[in-house]
Formats: sequence, structure tokens, C-alpha cells
Amino acid sequence: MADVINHVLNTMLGLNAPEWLIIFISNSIAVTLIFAIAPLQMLFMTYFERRAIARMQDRLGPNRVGPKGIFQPVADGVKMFTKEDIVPTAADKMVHLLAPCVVAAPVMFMFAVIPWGPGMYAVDLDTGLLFFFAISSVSAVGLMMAGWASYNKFALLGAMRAVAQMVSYEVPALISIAVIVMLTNSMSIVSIIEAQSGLFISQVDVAGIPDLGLGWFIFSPVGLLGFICFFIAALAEGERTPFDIPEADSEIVAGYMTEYSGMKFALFFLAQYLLNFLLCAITVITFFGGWQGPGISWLWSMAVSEANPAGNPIFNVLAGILGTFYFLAKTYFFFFVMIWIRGAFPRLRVDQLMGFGWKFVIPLTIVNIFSASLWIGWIRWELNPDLAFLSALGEPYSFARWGFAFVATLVMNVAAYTLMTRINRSPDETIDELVADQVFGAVTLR
Amino acid sequence: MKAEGTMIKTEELQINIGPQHPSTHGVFRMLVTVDGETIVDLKPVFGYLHRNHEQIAEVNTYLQNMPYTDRLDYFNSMANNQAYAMAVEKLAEIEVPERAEYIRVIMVELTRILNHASALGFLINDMGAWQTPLAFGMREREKILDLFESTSGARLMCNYFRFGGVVRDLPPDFVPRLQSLLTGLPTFIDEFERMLRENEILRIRSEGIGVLPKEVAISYSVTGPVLRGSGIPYDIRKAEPYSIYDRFDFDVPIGTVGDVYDRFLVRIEEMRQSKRILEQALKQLPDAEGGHINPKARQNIRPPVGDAYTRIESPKGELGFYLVSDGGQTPYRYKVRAPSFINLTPLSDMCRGYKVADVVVILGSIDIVMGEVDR
Amino acid sequence: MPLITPDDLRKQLGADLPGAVASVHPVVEGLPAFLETGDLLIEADFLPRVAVYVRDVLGYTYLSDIVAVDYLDYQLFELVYRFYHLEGGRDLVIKVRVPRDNPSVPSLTPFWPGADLNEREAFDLFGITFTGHPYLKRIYMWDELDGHPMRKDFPKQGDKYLGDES
Amino acid sequence: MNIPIERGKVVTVARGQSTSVAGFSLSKGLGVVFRHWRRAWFEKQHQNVPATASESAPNAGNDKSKPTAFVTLEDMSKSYGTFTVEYPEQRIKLPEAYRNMPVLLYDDETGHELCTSCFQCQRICPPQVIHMTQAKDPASGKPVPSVAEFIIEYDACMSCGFCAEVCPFDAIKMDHEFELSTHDHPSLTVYKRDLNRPVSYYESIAPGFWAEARERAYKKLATNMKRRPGAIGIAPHLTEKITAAQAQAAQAAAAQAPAAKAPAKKAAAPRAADTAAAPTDKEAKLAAIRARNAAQKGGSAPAAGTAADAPLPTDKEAKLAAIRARNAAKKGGSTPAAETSAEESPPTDDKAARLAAIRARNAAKKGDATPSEESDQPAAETPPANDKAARLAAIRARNAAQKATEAAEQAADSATSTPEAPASSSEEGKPLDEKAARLAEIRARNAARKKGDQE
Repeated sequence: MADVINHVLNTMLGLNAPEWLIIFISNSIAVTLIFAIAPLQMLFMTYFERRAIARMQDRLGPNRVGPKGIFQPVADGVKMFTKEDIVPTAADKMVHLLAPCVVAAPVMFMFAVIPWGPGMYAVDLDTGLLFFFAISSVSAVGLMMAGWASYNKFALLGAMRAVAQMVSYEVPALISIAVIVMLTNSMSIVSIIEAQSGLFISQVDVAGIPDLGLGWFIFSPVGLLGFICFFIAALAEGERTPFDIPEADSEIVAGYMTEYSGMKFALFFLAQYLLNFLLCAITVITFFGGWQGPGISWLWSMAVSEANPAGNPIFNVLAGILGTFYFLAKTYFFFFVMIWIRGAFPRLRVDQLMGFGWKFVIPLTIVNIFSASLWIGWIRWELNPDLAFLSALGEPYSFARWGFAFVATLVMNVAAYTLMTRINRSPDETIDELVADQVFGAVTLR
Repeated sequence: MKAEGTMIKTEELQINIGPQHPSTHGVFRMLVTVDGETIVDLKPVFGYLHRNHEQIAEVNTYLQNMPYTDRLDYFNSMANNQAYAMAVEKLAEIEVPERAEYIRVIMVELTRILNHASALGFLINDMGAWQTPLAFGMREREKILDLFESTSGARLMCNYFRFGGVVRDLPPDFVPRLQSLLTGLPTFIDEFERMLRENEILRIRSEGIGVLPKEVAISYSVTGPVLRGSGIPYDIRKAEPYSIYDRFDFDVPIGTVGDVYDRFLVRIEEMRQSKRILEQALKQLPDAEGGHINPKARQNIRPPVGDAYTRIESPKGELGFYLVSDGGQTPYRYKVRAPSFINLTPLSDMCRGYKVADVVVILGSIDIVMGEVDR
Repeated sequence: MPLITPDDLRKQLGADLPGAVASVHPVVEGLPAFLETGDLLIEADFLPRVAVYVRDVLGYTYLSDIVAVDYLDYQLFELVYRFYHLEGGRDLVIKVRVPRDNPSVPSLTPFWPGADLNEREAFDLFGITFTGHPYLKRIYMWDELDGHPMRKDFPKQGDKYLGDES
Repeated sequence: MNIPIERGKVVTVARGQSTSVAGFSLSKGLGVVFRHWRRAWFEKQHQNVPATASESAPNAGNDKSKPTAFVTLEDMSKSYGTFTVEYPEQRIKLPEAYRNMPVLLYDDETGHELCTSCFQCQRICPPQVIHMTQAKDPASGKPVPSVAEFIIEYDACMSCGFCAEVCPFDAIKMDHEFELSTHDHPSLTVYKRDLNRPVSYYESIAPGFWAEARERAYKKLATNMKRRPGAIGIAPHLTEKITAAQAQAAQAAAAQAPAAKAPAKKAAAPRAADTAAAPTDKEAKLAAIRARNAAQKGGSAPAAGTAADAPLPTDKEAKLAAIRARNAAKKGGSTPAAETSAEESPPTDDKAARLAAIRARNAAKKGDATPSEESDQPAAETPPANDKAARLAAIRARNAAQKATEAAEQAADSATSTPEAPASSSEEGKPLDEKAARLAEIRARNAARKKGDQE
């Protein structure tokens, strides 16, 4: 964004504005946009979720407020604002008040590093991914605060569950993402997206075919397994079914949100939906190329950028629109998948969730790290000066090498998956074993 | 079950699940002592919906009690009506025409389908599904309720049975609509099974949970799908055939382990068997003799002195009515043997040692209705 | 299907458990017509022994129901126990009559945990004490309630917690 | 009928292992849900059905601007597509047998109610919410096969339909109207005037059922009508119309005889016979006379007419007086005479008394809102069950009277050419709240006079 503003102010208008002003203006615009767009996303998401899940259940969903019920979230917002704010007498008032803020604020921070389109990001940190996940962990503190301050046993149980779940699922999420970091040699979100250009056989360029922006990491066995593990972990972090255990309404009423009402409750809701959005977004960014897609590179090549300062800002806008469209379409597809899963499955139990995380997902992600190193080794052989002569063998050789890497990692990952499902299958217990610990009354049966 | 050898001293926590809780199926309260998330003890607390139904019944005349039986288990008002009507008929020695018996069987089997459809939906809901299986079950239920409404005039509180028959004959479009419903029913059951039967999440949530071994199930007097889920082929329709159930060919599904999963499967299979009964009943209905009600049967009766107990296999289990008559207009004693009440007896033993999340699942698999439990 | 008539049962019990079958009405001399019953009437003290006999010897393993009936005019409570054989067939009924002023019956809960809630209900609504019951508390009514609402002499009008009005 | 008895077998439900690769049987569930999602966009399970005129009439509800579409579930085998019925705009077509709350039927032509107050429904009603009093012949005091007042407490009714089943005269039937929710709880105690429905209405909602019952119902009604003297047994809101028609006919027939004398003679008998009805009669006549005088005196002054359409042992004299009063008012005044039926039938309990008070207040409010109209004071209270309720009612009545006074003042303000205040007639019941009512009346009259004096 700074590039465009620089171009417009300095080059087109000839104002010769200093750099700090440009940065100031661009960041102000970015912050404003984030604060405007993020809650709107949440509004739309709630509407989208309710309509979509209603169709899955042969219902219509909200259809009263506005055409097709599109203003339902607004009505909900009004309701939330006008509701009485109830604080339990025994609650720790200060912490009770702070908790929703501590939950919601980090989520807003996380928007800072999300690129919506080519060049459309607030800040491109070199450690963008690290920032993203580090900040997302902060909300666990808020959840614990909420659970503790509510002075409610259900809230406390919910908070304990939430924290345990968040902590244990951050591990597989980060290990899955580490694969992408290995592939791209970067933690910058922008450069991760830029690395996913080209054809869908990633990392291989074929002469004569233009850049389609389809070089997504999902098209490799490493990326596929990484995506599966990461998406599972994302479901758990976003507290979505089948991992919505912290707020399991059929068990512990509403978890840590039990004693919240009105706007405080809405803040939790906002944070949760925005976190879901961000998790979908980061899934798209790391495995599905973010804003990458056909046509972006062509538009971007004519736009104003560091490489091409003399470009036309119109193309910036066009590329931004197209990129945002790709990005949002993919993100909302994954949000739809989340809804879809919510519509279909029951939820796990808390110990099963932990077992699944530690015994199944984490081993798989670790295997995936090995696969990734294998993949990287095969794909980038020529980077080794001793093996550079191999690149002279030409394209057929590079395809064969790619194919071999593909097959090898695929076999490795599938084998790991099968092995893990075998190991994790519940043992065939007999009834006697099942009821061994049960005491059926003080009765001696016949 | 405390983990042995732990160094950390833990404290037990008492939680009230209920009386106002999303998944206690009404105003039921469980006083749960937990160690972490593990249940150490569970005490069911009843009575929030108690209205002294039995004493109200002692004030009312025999006929006036009929609509009150609707309110016992409001999912299966037809089954309640049948059990009560049978008890009074036994007491006053009223005969029921054949056609009326067929109509009764059709109604009660429809009730069984609708009860199981919604009970399974609620069970999956308790497991944490977001309403979808319940919505599918409720859709079938609504269709059946449409049939009930066209026949009896009400969807839930049918009040359709009378002593010696039913209040009015089936409307002309009932049979074709029911046939259409029956052709569509396998789609629903198969889809429900396809969606959930092999679902890994459902399986790990229900397999080995709430196990009730055979002998325990008998000694706890549990009935219905819970008893059959434990592997005891005891179905009153077979064990002591009442009405005209000896004319139908149907199977009794039983489970092997006696856990939540078995109860789930038994209920699905029972819906299929009910469909079989309905098909046979529809085939035999045109040949049935008599009208919808015995014209000689008086409704405002004074049965002779004595007592009578009849029971039926209601969707939730053995539903019995015990009536003592002193020869007056009102019953001297009126007692309901409510299946969901008795089925709650083993709840605390079934839950002990499992997690909090399992409690609601076990409770859901028992399938209680508080209107019947608290009476 | 196994079927045992009350008469057969009476004979068998007379042979195996002498003294169990109640011959004389506990309170009122001479049985009024209202209280005549064809079912087996046993002495309250013998109840567990008869029940276990019915279960173990005759195979009626399923205790279906316990009903308490208040015969106010004859100053007695009647308890109706209903057993079933799991192979099917009709019920086996055992009746116990206890005087109304001090109703006490041995509990069956130690032998049949399924009797638990039924006995608690009878205790709550009729005030019949089941000796040997592990947890004999009120089940429907609140603990502070004075009286037992299903008794025939429980006032049907008025609520003493609200005063004599209404 | 001979059916070979086939016994089924015991089947053990197969728990079985998953048939697909571990982790992939979840996709089956996803598939099922997705299919529903996809098909819900295009398909609906409820089909529209054309509504007949009779169906849309009772069910049109409060919002008549929106057309109501009727839907039904014709194809029960279908399990895809949206199942929702968008309720206020769409309604499920109710089956004939549908039962909600009981209503009373009256004949369209003669206006005669089918009910003979045989007390069958009152006896069978499980929650005991039906109350009725039998009508009496004012001349002889003997019971007449007709109902004087009929009350159903809708709030406690359990819609079991027993009353409709036992009714030997097919007079009580179950209605299809189910939108009964209200903020006004006492209004759920429904009186005969609100319970009455014409036979044609019931025929439109349940044609098949009425076809069965029609012949025997009319046969019995014809017998009963012979035993009903005068206007007894005619639906209250039609009583006026029909008695007026009858009175006209009688006047036309007996042209020579002085019209005034005949009713006066008639009136003498019931006054002697039926003391309970006497105060009401007197009061009504008084009111009528006062109203007539007022109307005659003040040419354009608004006159208050009381329509004493009391469903209790009716007095022809009182009614006639009322009619005459109205006629006089019409003749005298160009402004329309406001009529509010202020007389309450004898309420059986305090609930009714309270209801009366509320109605009185409402009437007073109406008077407030439209000051040009004169609202008379509805203070008629009959013996309430206990004094507390009575006192309450009295207080409410007094309040209402005060409001009415204000209304009268306003009315006097607005009526420029009025030299004197219109008489506000109040009808009194039993002595308990007599004082309050009389006080209120006096106050109202004084206030009005004061106004008049000032002007």
C-alpha cells in the first residue's frame, strides 16, 4: 500500500512527501480498514453460517429481517447492545470485565499480517507466521480469565477445557506450518504466498506456459498432509465442531461464556468468529496460495510495485480486487467446510480430543516434516553445487525427479496415516473389561 | 477413579447438572461429584415437574383421565392412551372391535417411529451434533404428527382412544398418506444410518459408554430399548401379546454389549420393525370386522370392584396402568408404571467412572421424558 | 411360557416357606368384599424371602412394579409387587398388607436395585417405611413437607404453607 | 378373519467394523448433509394448496394485508427439500378433525342457540372450566331449554374435545382458531357472546362433520325452539335485531292498541315474579327515560343511549325502553349516539367481576379518546364471590367513573351549544359497590352541571 501511496503522491501529484508521511497514511488507512472490515466479516459469517446450516437441515434459516434475512446479524447486534449486562455477585468484577477484551484484542492484531490481495497488507513482517500464532495464543489467557472470574463451575470447566485444547492443538498446527516454512525458507506471509505461483506441479516451471498462480502447496503430498493436520488443528483452535468442547452446550452449558451477557458475550462471539475467519485465511494462505490465482500475475506485472515503480495504479486496483476475490472465495469455502462439518458431526469428548491431538495428529505432522525434507531435497538438488550437473539433463529429468519425489512422499505419508489409524484403533475390550471399574450398586448379583 | 500414584492432591467438585440445563430433557437435576472431568458420584433429583398425576386421577372419572394420560409422556400420547384404555377395558370387561384394534396398533406403531426418530436425534444432539440428525428426525415426526392431527384433531395431546375403541374412524385420506409415508421411511432410516452408524466420532463417543450388562439390566428392572440393548429379547408384544400383536410378523432386535451404541442400533432397527408391522396392519385393515368403537361400550363407566393391571410395550419400555376400582365413578387407585422413571434407576451406576460429557449421552440413550418421570 | 397360578404358588410356598402366606387379615377381622383378592397375600416379614424364592426357584427375575394402595376405611396399606418371567407370560403378583398406623415393610432394594425408585416413591407419597433401604429419602416432594400426599386422608384443599385460605 | 400367526425372531443388531478406510466413514455423513444442502435450494416439501374462502376467513389472523397461502404435505414420502412453513404468510391446512377451543353454535336464520344447557359438557370437562346457567322463563320462572350464560375459561381448557363429543345437541364444537394469545389474561374467560358462532362457520371449517350432525341437530333445535318463550335462546348480539323485528311486526299487527300500554302490562308480571331482575329493569327504564328527556331538551346535544342487551332473564319492557330511547336520541340529536353495552350478566366469580371492571375502564378510556361521544358509566356489578374482589372492583369502578367524569367534561367543552349536560346513566348492581357507583354518578352529574353553568 505504501508503494501505491508513494506513487500517487510523489510521482503522479509530485508532492514529494517524506517517507514517514507515506507510511503514516498507509498504516492509518490499513488500520481503519481492518477495524471496519473485521466486524463486518463477523456479521456476514454468522448470517452465512445460519443460512447454510439451515439448508443442510431442510430449513430456511433467518429470513425475516430484510430481504432473505440479510439484516439478521444487525438485529442480533442491536439485541446484544441493548441487553442487560449481568455480572454475578460473586464474580471478580475487574477480571470479568477484562476477559472479553483480552480475548478479542489479539484477534484484531492478527489481521495486521493478513494480505488480502497483491500488495494489500498492513504490514509484512519477516516473522509474520510466528506473529500470527504467537498472538493467537494470547486469547487463551482471556478464556482462563473469563472462566475463573465468572465464579461458575461450568465456566471454570469450560475454561480449563479451552486452555488445554488450545495449548495442545497449537503444537500440531505449528508443526504443520513449519513444513511450509521449510518449503519457502521464509516466515513472511507475503513471501509464502508469492512462492505459490506457477503451475500446480509446484516448484517446477515449464517454459511457454504463463504463470497461472496455481502453485499451491496443497498439490504436493507434503502440503496435503500438512493441510489435513493443520485444518484439524484449526478446527480445534477455533472451537468448531467436532472440537467445540470448551463451549459444549449439551454438557457445560456455554463453557467460559456461561456468565456473560450483552456486549461482553458479543465480544466473545466476535473474537471466536474472527478467529475462525483468520484460521481459514491462514489455511488458504499457507496451502491454497492466498490471493494467488489465474490472472493475478499478469495484472500485477503492470501495476505499481517495487519491481515496477512506473506501473499503472489502475492495475493495482484491478489486481487487488481480483486477489481479494480469490482470497475471500477460498476463505469462505473453508468456512463453509467448517459449517458443513458442524452440520454433520457430533463432538468428541475432552479426553478423546487430547488423545487424538497428541497420539494421532502430532505424530503425523512429525512424519510430515521428514517427508518435507525429502521433498525439498529432491526438488532442489541442483542447489547443491556437487549435484549441479544434474540440471544439465534438462526438463524430462526434472519432471521425473518431481514425480519421484511426489511418489516417495506420498507413500511415506499414506503409510504413516495407515499406521497411525492402526495404532489408535481402540482395543477390542470385552464387556467384563468395560465394566470392570463399574460398581453397580451395593448389590451382589446372582 | 483417581489416577494412582499422582503426586498432586486434587479436590472433588460438585456440579449441578440441571434442573435448567440444555440436555437434561426437561427439568431433571443430577448432582454430580467430579474429580477433574471424571464422575465420582451422581445423584438424580426428581420432582420438578411433579403434579401428583395419580391423585388428580383419583378425583377424575375414568374417562376424564384419558386426556391426562396424554400429558405423561407427551411424545407418545397414543401409547399412553392405549395402555390406559386397556386397563379400564380389562377392569370393566369391555370388548374392542377388530378394526379398532388395528387402528390402535397403527397409531401406537407410528408413535414408536416418531419417538425413536426424535430420541435418536436428541441423543446425537447430546453428543454435540448441531441439530442436523435431530432436524431429520423431527421432520419425520412432523409428518406423523400431521397424520395424528388429521385423525385425532391434535398433534401431541391426541386423546384419541376411548374405552372400547377409538373416538372416530380414520379419515378417508389417511391410508394413502400413511402408505406414502411408509414408502419414504426407509429413505430416512437408511440415510440416518449412513450418516451416523459408521461415523467414527459417534462410535468412540458411544462404544463402551454406559454399559449395562445383562444381569444388571434385569436386576435394575430397566425396560424397552435399554433392556433389549443389553441383550435380553424381552418385548411385551412378544412376551405377553396384547391387542392383536400376535398377528404380525416382526423381529425383536437386541444388542450384545449393552452400551449406548447398542441402544442406538436397537432403536434404529425397531423403527424398521414398526414399519413392517404397519405394512401388515394396513394390508389386513380392510378385512377387519367391526367399527371404530364398540357401540355397547359406555364411556361414563362404573367398573365392578377389583383391580387390573395392563401393560404395553410403549416406545420407551413397559408402560403399565394399575387401577383399583371401588365400584364408583372414579378410580380408587391409579398408578402408572412409567418406563422412563424406572429406567433412570441405573443412571448413577452407569455414569460412575465416565466423563461429564458421557453423562448427557448416557441420559440421552435412556430416552426419558420428564412428564412421565415426575408424573 | 411359564405360568404359575396364585393357587399353585400358594401351595408351593406353603410347603417351602411355611408361615409366609398370610391367612388372616392383619387388622380387620373378616375380610370385606372390597379387599378380597385372588392374588397371593403374604406376611410382610417374609417378603424378601418370598421374593428371592420367586426369583431363584421359580425364575421370575424381573420385578416390574411396586404399587402402594391406601385402604383408609380398613386402616391398612396394600403393597402390590409384580414379577415377570423373562421368557414371557403373565405376571406373578404378591401382595403385602400392613397396618396403616405404622407401615413398615422390608425393602427389596438390596435384592433388586430396580425397586429403589418405586420404594422411594411409595415412601414419599404414602409414608411407608422400607426397612433396609439404603437411601430412603423423598423423591418428588420437598424434604420439609409434612404428610404424604397420596394418602386418602391428606387434605386435598388448601395449602398450609400459604395459610388456611384458598 | 383368519390370519396365520407368524412370529418373528430375535435379531442381534450388528455392531460390525467400519466398512471403509478408517477416517473416511465421516465422509458419508458429510455426503448426506451436502445432498440435503444442495437439494434444499430447489425443492420444497410443502405444496401450496388453494384456500377456499371459508378457510381464509377465520385464519386470516390479525394481519389482513398479507395474503395467506395454505400449504400441505401431500407427498409424505419425500425427505429432501426445505420443510419450513413460513407461518404468518403460509399456514398448514388444518384437517377437519382439528380441535382447539370449544365454541357454541347458533342457527343462522333464527338466531337460536343450539345449546339447551343440559350440563353434559360441564360435567365431563376434565379441568372443570365450563360453567353455565340455565335460562328461566321470566313469566313463570320455570327453566327453559336454553342457556342464560355460558362461560369457558380458555386459559385452563386442555382442548380435549370431550365437551363436543358428549353434547347431545351438537351445540358445542371445537374451533379451528388457534391464535388466541393475548396480554389480557382475564379476557381468556370467555362468555357466551364471544363463544357464539353461526352454524355456517362451523360448516365451513368442518363440512364433513357437520353433514353428519346436521339433521339431528336441527331436529332437536326445532323441538327446543318451541319451548323457548320470547327472545330467550337467541344469540345475544342478534337479540336486538330479532326482537326489534319482532316488535315491529307486533306493532304493525296490533296497530289499534296503544303500543305503550301493552309492554307496560307485560312488564308488571316479571317485576313481581322475578325480584332479581327487578333493579336492572328499573334502572334501565330510568336511564332510558332520562336519556329521552335529555335528547328532547337539548336539540343537538349528544344523547347517551344504553343498549341493555342483557342475556339474563330478559325483560321486554327494558329492551323496548332502550330502543325507544335510542330512537328518540336519533330523532333529537344530529350527533351519533354512542352505545356501549354496560350491563354485565351475572358473573359467577370474582374473575368475572374483575373483567367487568376492566371493561368498564376500557369503556371509560374510549370515552376519553373520543370526547364528542358520550360514554355512559358501566358500573354494573353483580355479587362478586368475595369482598376483596368486590372492593377492588368498586375501586376500579370509581376510577372508571372519575375518568368518565373527565370525559364528560371534555364532551361538555366540545359541545358548544349545549346548555345542559347530558345525563350519564349508571346502572347499579348489588349493594356492595352501590355506594361507589352512585357517588361516581353523582359526581359526574355535578361536574357536567358545573360545566353547563359556566357556559
